[in-house]
Amino acid sequence: MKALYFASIRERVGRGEEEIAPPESVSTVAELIAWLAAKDEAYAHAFSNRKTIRAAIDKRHARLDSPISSAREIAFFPPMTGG
Amino acid sequence: MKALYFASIRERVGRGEEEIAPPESVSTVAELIAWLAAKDEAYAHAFSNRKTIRAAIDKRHARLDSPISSAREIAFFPPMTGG
Amino acid sequence: MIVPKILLSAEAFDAAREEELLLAGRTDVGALVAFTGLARDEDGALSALELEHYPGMAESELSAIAQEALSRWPLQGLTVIHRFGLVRPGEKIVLVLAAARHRAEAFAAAQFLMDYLKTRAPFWKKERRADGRAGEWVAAKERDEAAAAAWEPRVSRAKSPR
Amino acid sequence: MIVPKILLSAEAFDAAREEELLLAGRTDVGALVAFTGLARDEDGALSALELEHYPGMAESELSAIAQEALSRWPLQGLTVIHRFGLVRPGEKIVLVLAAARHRAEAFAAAQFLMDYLKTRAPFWKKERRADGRAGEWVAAKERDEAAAAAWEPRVSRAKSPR
Repeated sequence: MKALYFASIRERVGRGEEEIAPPESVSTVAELIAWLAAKDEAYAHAFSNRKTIRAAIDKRHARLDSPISSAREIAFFPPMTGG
Repeated sequence: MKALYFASIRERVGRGEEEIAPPESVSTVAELIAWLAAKDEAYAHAFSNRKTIRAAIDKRHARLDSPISSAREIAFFPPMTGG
Repeated sequence: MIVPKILLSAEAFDAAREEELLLAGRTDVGALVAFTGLARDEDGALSALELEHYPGMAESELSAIAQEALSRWPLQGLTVIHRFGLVRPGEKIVLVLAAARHRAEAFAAAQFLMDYLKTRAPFWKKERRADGRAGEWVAAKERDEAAAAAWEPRVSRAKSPR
Repeated sequence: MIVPKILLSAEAFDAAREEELLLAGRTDVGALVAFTGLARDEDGALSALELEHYPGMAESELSAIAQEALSRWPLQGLTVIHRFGLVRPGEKIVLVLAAARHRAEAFAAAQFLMDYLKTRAPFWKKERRADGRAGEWVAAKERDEAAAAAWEPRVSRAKSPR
């Protein structure tokens, strides 16, 4: 699946998007965040403050317990500050 | 003192303004309304629905019990419908 | 100190121009709420509205309401324009512009201003009918009184020492 | 049926033109509320805001919020325009136009739209400092979350059957 990163998370990860292939045991957004955070220092830093991480699955807001099995695109970003 | 009439009250009285000279016993807005209503049929009609009559003394909103002794100009009008 | 702009106009006014004037050269305004009230034709029944007003009191009452808004919220600019005379369907009757750093204050001030204007500013609308029959005076609405009353507690306190 | 106008723009937009488009030829609109959000320079500290967005989701989320507003209030027109990219102090970031017969609905819809947009539309602001030092990402505000949450009960009910 495709992972997208925005704003401060994008800057910390060091890229805006990438293909990821989490193992099947990773079934929810929260588990995917934990899996990404374990990749390296940069990801650990990007995903350090779990409470401020928002996610979207296929361009719709998702929750930490949302299943990711059918997702083609998962985005991670901090709380929004538009308007 | 000068009396001003607006909107439906103006139409019923038949004029927009006039000089009036109520007796000294007429000391409040409510008493002035009663005095005006007793003048003739047109005034009686104009001031028939006391609950919907608003008054202003010298261009400031007044109440039924507001004293009129120092008023130079008293206006009567229905509830406002601007905006 | 903010000086509100209060204007009565017998002619159509340029709302976009008023917004430009209020924002010109400023980089501290974060939120602008503009309320525009327009004349409706009620499905073609009306050809116009005649707006009667109490000259002198209309201006002073709008100024008093504007000052009350400024005392309640930290505004950066405030404009109130109201038509009088004949207003055709689709034309603007009233414009309120409220500028502030943040949106909550701008929204609250604009709503407060309209709620008070509706019940306190001496204007009266009479319908002019498209079929030529005599038009009626527009009736005041209970809900306008209720909307204004909802802002009252603060006013009562502010008024009592005077 | 009202089709809301949703637009993302990399360039400055013409708010007055948008209002004209929304009102053109209409004589049934009684109230128009326009909210404009502008970039502030924070007393000269900022030279610009960089607005990052999630292409695709930004449009669809704004559309979803607009549809929710249309389902809650009897609106006659609804326009939402949001900038992305570099926005200079004094420039407009967002415009919401809500038209209705009466003002209560127009005010409520515009406020709802902004409260939801702030917390749900995928945009992020980064400050560009005038002194050339690294700018910070703008922090989300507790009060924006609270403002959005205040509209929630109705949403929860609306969402549950889906």
